[in-house]
Amino acid sequence: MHMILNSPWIIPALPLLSFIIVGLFIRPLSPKIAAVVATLSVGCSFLLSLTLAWLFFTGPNPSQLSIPWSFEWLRFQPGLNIQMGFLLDPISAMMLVVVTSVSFLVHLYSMGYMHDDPGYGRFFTYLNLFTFSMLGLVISPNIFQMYVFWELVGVSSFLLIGFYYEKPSAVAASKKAFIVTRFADLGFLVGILLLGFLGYQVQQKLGSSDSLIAGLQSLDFQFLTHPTVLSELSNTGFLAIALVLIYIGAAGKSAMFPLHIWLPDAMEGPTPVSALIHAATMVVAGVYLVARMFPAFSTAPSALEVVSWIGLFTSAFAAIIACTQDDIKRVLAFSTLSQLGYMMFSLGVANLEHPLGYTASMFHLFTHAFFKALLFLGAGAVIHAVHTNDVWDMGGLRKKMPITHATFLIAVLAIAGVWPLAGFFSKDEILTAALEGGHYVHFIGGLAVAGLTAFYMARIYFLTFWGKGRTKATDHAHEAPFVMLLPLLILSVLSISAGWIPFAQYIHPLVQSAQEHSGHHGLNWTVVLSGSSMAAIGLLMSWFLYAQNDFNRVNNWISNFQGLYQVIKKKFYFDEIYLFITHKIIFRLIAGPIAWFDRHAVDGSVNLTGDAVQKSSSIITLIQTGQLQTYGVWFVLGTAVTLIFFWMTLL
Amino acid sequence: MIFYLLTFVILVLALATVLTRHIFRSAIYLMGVLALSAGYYLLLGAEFLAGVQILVYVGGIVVLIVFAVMLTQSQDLIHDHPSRLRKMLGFLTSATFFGVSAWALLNSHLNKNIEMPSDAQFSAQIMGKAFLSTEGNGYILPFELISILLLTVLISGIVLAKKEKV
Amino acid sequence: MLISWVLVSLLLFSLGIYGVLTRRSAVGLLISVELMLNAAALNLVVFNRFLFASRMDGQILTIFVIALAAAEVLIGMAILVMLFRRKKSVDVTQLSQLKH
Amino acid sequence: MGILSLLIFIPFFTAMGVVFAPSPKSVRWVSLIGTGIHLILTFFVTIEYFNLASADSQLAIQQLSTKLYMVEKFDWFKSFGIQYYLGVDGISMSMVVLTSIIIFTGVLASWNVENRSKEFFALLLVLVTGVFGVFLSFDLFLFFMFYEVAVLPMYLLIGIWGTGPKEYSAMKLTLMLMVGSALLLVGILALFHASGLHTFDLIQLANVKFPKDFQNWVFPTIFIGFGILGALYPFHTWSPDGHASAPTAVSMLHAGVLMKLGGYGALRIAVYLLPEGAKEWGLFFMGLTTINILYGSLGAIKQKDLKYFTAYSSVSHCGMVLFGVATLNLMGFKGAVLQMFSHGIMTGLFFGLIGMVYGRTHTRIIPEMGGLVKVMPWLGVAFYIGGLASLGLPSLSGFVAESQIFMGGFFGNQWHSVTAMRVLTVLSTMSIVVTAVYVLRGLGTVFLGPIQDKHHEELTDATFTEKLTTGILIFTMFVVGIYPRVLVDMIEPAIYPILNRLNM
Amino acid sequence: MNLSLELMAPEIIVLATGFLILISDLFQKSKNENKASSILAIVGIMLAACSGLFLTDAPKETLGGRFGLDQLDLILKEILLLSAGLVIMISPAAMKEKSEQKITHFSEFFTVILFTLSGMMFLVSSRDLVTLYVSLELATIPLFALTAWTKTDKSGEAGVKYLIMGAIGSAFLLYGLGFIYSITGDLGLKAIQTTLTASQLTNPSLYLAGALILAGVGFKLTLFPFHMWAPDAYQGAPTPITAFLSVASKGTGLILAIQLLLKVMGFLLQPFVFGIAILATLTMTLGNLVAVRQNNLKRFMAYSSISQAGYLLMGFMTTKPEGLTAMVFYMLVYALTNLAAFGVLIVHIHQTGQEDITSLRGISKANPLLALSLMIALFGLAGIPPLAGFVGKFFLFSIAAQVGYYWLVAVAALNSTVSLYYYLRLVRQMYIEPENPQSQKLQISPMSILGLGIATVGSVVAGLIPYIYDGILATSSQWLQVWLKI
Repeated sequence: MHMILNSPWIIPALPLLSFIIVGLFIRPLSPKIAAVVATLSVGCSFLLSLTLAWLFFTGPNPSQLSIPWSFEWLRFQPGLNIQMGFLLDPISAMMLVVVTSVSFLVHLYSMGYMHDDPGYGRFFTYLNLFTFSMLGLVISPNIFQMYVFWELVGVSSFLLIGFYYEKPSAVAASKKAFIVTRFADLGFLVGILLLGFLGYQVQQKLGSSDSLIAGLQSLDFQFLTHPTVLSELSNTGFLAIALVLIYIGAAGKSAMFPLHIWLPDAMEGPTPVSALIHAATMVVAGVYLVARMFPAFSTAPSALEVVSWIGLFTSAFAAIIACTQDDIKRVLAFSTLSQLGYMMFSLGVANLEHPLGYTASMFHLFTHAFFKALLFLGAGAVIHAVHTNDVWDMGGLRKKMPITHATFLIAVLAIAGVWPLAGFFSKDEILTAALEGGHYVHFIGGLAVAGLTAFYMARIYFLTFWGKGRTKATDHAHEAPFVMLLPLLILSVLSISAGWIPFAQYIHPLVQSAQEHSGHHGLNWTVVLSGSSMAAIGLLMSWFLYAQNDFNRVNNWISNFQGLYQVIKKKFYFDEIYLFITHKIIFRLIAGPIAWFDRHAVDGSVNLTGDAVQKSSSIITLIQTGQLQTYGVWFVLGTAVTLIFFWMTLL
Repeated sequence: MIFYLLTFVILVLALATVLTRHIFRSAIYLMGVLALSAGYYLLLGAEFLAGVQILVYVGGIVVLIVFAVMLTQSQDLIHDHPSRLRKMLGFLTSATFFGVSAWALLNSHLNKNIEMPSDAQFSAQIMGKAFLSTEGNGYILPFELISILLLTVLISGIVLAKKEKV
Repeated sequence: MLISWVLVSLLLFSLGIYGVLTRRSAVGLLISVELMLNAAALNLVVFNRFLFASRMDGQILTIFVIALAAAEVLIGMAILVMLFRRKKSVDVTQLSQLKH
Repeated sequence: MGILSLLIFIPFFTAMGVVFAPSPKSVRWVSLIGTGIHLILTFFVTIEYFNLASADSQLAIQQLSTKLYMVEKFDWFKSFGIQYYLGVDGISMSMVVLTSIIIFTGVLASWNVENRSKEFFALLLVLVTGVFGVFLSFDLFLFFMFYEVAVLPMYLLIGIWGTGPKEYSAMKLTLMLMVGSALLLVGILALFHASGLHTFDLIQLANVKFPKDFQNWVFPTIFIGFGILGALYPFHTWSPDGHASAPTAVSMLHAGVLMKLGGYGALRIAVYLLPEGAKEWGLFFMGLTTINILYGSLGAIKQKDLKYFTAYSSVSHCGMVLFGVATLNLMGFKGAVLQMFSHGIMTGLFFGLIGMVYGRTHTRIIPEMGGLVKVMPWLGVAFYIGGLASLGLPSLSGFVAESQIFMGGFFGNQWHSVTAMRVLTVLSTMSIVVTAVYVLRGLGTVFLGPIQDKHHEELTDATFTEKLTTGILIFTMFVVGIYPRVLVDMIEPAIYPILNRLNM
Repeated sequence: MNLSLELMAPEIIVLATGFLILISDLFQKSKNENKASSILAIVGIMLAACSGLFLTDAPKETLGGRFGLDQLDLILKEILLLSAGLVIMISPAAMKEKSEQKITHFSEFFTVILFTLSGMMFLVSSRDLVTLYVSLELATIPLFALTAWTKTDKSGEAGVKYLIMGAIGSAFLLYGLGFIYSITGDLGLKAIQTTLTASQLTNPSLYLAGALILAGVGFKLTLFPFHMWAPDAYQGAPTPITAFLSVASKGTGLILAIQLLLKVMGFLLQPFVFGIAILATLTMTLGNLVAVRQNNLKRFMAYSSISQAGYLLMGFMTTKPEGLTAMVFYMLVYALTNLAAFGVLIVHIHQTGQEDITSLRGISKANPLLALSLMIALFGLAGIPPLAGFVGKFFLFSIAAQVGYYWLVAVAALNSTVSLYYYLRLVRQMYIEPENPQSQKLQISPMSILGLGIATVGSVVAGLIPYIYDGILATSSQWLQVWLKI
């Protein structure tokens, strides 16, 4: 059993192997076998990571960070070598389990969902590539390797979003996703460069004195989260800037406020993709990065402030927009946005003294992965049935699709934060962290968002499953096939039970000093009461507006806030602003003139020299008049001038 | 004294050769100039040279030129008066050349009022010996070369000037 | 005095140049060239007489110059005659078919 | 005839073989076999090099003068101090491998050149002989001789087999490169005469400490001389026109390999022999190349023609090479050589693919094409891999090189103001976003979306030779991307002497 | 009285061949049969060249110090013999066809060429002003006649122009020599050199003499203000004579320059290096710039040879052996490359009758080998490796660098880039432009092929094998040791 402990690289290697084999050889032969092989490989790595996590958490030192395996990948400078390896610590074990499990379920689900799609084999190869790169990202022992897999994850999401390459909108969405994340990665890269430089200088200074530091490279996480190093770094003054830059990378990937525009459009991809990538795994990479760098963030409180405020704003902003969206996947996308905001600001409110926020965020990440995946897969089943995304074309599917309805209801309750389900516990932890941390504004904001979440989730629930079928498609909707229902059932079980796992005991930032936390398990009753009441209000409100099947009440509400409603529906026109900036300003006002300048000015000057030679040669040829006597004049004058020149040099 | 007289006449004749409109007259004036320069040679004590000058230059070359003038007599060029620009340009160039060289010569080692030395062992047989002796300061080699040159010139002259049997 | 001889030969040389640069007829050109060569030869004899009376190198070179002048005139006349036969004129200013 | 001379003259003998080849069809096979043998030989030479070099890779760090292996040295113009001096170190080895791959794939890519194919292949092989000569020669005169041999066949290749305004661009290209070599000639002669020792041997010249003000004017002359070939900013205008009208294999070879001569020469001669001059001018050229990088990538966004699009992107990438050289530190140099290698492969792939697409759709205008991936999936995927490599996706060679260069630029050196270097580096890192924009925009319009032109429907996918060409190039990119130590171990020992000379 | 005439063996053989041809012409039955006389001429030249090889021991003088021979003179003579031989080999191609450009009177033609050649060789070994001047005239005057040989309007005009300018040139040279004589008194070159080194340099008449001599030399070497005659003479003359002018007459100009400027006034050059640099720049820039727009092939070659004279002049900037060697080596390389180019041009011009650049279109299709050798020659002239032109130019430019004139090296390099432009214009006509339909196969006699082959192979090989350069360097350093004691 301990084989997996000292050669854990098998977990990411399996999806890679199957990606290569399936992609190059099996896919052209038969898509069916390709799907099976792909799913099996992810399944095995899921089991392996489960056993690894089990062994790790029940092992001798459950919170001890270790790098069981690594090899030297790229040498920058003697003190700056990049090791490609496997880092094992509580959050990476947890993430391994989350990624492989959701990925395995999505593989299963998409066997059914993508059944009659021409690109069936191709879809599974992309999924495998994504799983490999996500696993690579999770286990990376240094920030550079994380950047490497960060980009690979970006590319696989680009490929998956643009899966239906026939549709121009899908192509545009994938391009937008990649470019926005690429822009964020620019910040990330500059952050890495700055951090590398600072780290290198500190390593040179401290390397002689402390043997542990001497062994580390300046981009390793162990180095960057080492307390003495951090104190050294913080008084260079650049640490905050570096961390903010890195946070830009995280914000891009987790679609925080300014860089969120790509996530709603990413819904162009097939639904299992949205479930896997834009709910459970990729978007949380940003949170994972901040968590990984948490000790550094906590030594630079200003960076932490940035994280918390952007997190809060995004969650509120997304929740408001979610209430007005009609497309079921867009609603879920915005709900993911707001939940991510939750995780971010819970990290933001925490620091090394009372790390509850850190644990709460990881806990919420864990639970959110399951019920959000469930929501997406449920929505997928519904779309599969009625072949439309628009909520207003659905309705009354309760009777037609009972299991989907049941699982969807569990997920809605979970996300709304109703007591027994996972969402309640993790959201509650976050709110207590905010309250106890003294961040009252965050606490109140969190509460409001909880209410809004309950409202819009219930809204789409009632609109899809309650009331009468509004279009004839809903009449002959039928239950999804079993291969799609099985993952739904598993996920619903997980959504229920995930809450009960004693998270606090295992996940806390100060890995080295594993002093036992006081039984933090007890719930803070004020938070419980306020959270549940907000959830209840939200549910009742949407029941009141949307369940009775007559929507005039809603319409007259909308009519008197007509202007505001439209603005929110149009997502505050951010997409248009970005389009304006890129097309009008960058393309027309910068790239155009440069291309013109190059063709005319720089090229022109080269042609100018050519014409100058031609012009001067046509002038000089004229002195050859053909008249013999002119030659004579040139001859004699030449001698005279030479004589004068000789004489000049003489004097 | 004779020198000044001779110089005056030569310069007048030279100017005439250069300025006359009729080619034929200019040939005659040239003959005058060459003859008088033979006089110069006599003045300088180079009798043999004067003789050669008269014989070859005046006798041979000028006669040849006269023949050429006769042969190339053409109506449009009886009065050969060059364009004003050509004259101006010619004058300017030759004047600058003259001025610059004169200025150079006047400052040079020649301008130290060197009188004509009295004795000068010029004699024909030294000249003759110089032409044919092989060692010492004999000039047998140029002598042979001149003969080859004249032969080549004759051959090519004939080839060029003979009438093509069309 | 030596300088006056030298100046005379220089003047003759310059007149020859003027002749070459202004004459329109090719024969006139040849005449002026003869003038220049004669001036140069004179120059040599003058130096021989005034500066190096003991030897006769200058005069020997002058004789060769005379012979060379003869050769040159011969070739010149041959070409001019050939040209005249074809173009019926020896006007140098017309001879500008080869230019630029 | 040592092994290195063999490396240089195999293409030449193949060219001779091609001239006397019986039928036009066999011409392709002769040149393929020739370049194939060359590829295998290069492979063995690399293995041999690794055995030799691994022994003293540790002490390379303190070395002052470049350690050469498999040296061939005998006098040529003894009275003038010129020798036939060949040797190989890490940098030249990597470049020889690159050139060998590119010429092999170049011959494969020009498989269906019918018009005067004998002369075409002969000239191509002569050009490559010049390039190999440059990479392997360590005598300045020999270097300069092979450098000009490499430049001249371009005129005929573009002039006769090109498309569009071929005479104009062929003439412009040749003249601008010749102006570059004119500057180079001045530099080399200045070095030779100012060194005092009567030799052109690069290694000995390096020991001479040239006076400071002498270096201050010779360094820019040589750097700009090489920069003109390496598409330095104001002198890059020949590259878009030249590549647009050159036939596929020629632009593959030219952009892939010839432009690397510029970077290689700048590093090997300008920086190695004139360290003081490098310190004096380093920051200026770094600024210039930053413009080069941003200008090239921004210029590529609006390009309509695929070849101009790639030409501008290679202007930007070659700017990165020179940027790396101008940073004057270990990572900058290593990144420059890595970028030379990776960009060589990348542009080779790009131009090869453009040739194949052009062969099918007979148009290179981007808006006119659409949805081609449906019809030619292999070419589409290969194009995308090339595009992703050019925007620096990890696991592909582009990223490894760019990260080294940016890290080098960011770490700076002790002669220039570090903040200025850092600002310039950040500006050039922006190019990864702009590159992403134009690559995805261009490839998206050409390959994805619905098929625009209905008779693009029945176009065929890649033939076997095309698959082989793209396959080899993509495989190399992945190898370098996934396991960069293959190249880094080869290059690093060769960089240290140049660096130590700077610190001396 | 041991008249060691064997020193003059090469010259004597050449003269003898000349007479032989003249006599053999009497027994010639058909007038247009040139085979016999050309073969005779070539055999004669080959004999002269071989005889020269046996005279390779220490430098000697004879005929009372009028005729001297040392290693360098021998090399120069071999170069002259080589160029004249190649011209004679190639010229029969210009004698067969029908156009009025046809060269008649072949035996006289060859005789005159051989006599001129002997004049040039005598100039090389002349050791006093009289022999120098007479052999110079022997080398120049027949060329006036040769230029007007085909008796058309154009060649007549060219002949007249060349004659008059030649006459003025020789008059100026004579006048200059007169003033040298006035300073030194003795006509022997050795004596002149010793007295000049002794006499103080600030004597203006010396500078007048220098300017006048430079005019004479400049005329022969087609330097800037004195080059005006060259384009017209080259264009008017029949093509073999243009070749002869551009190679042999330029060689004679160089020899004259070496004799007068280097041997006699070598030590004087030091203050005038800047003047020489300016003159070289003017000559090459003029030659290159004007050639850019030339459309007539012969006039094009005229300007190209003027620019080459500009490069040659750079050799005079130093009195170290490298300078002289670079010049002599470049003269050899230039002769070979130029004759390779002219070989093809002679055949093309005289068989198609057109001299325009565009007439070259399609030549690469009709006769690939000829086109290839013309291309190699043009690249050689432009100085492209691996041809000898590149090596020659490199050594010349290194002289300028040695003296510290880096700006001149840059100017010369840029000039050779401009020259590459107009050479490529020709290559473009041959290879890139669409072929004109009536470009027919040019027949070329085996002897011309041999001549062309030697020239082309020579222009490639001369650059690669090092012994030529090293040999010349050894001889010139020894020569400088003898004459200028450096």
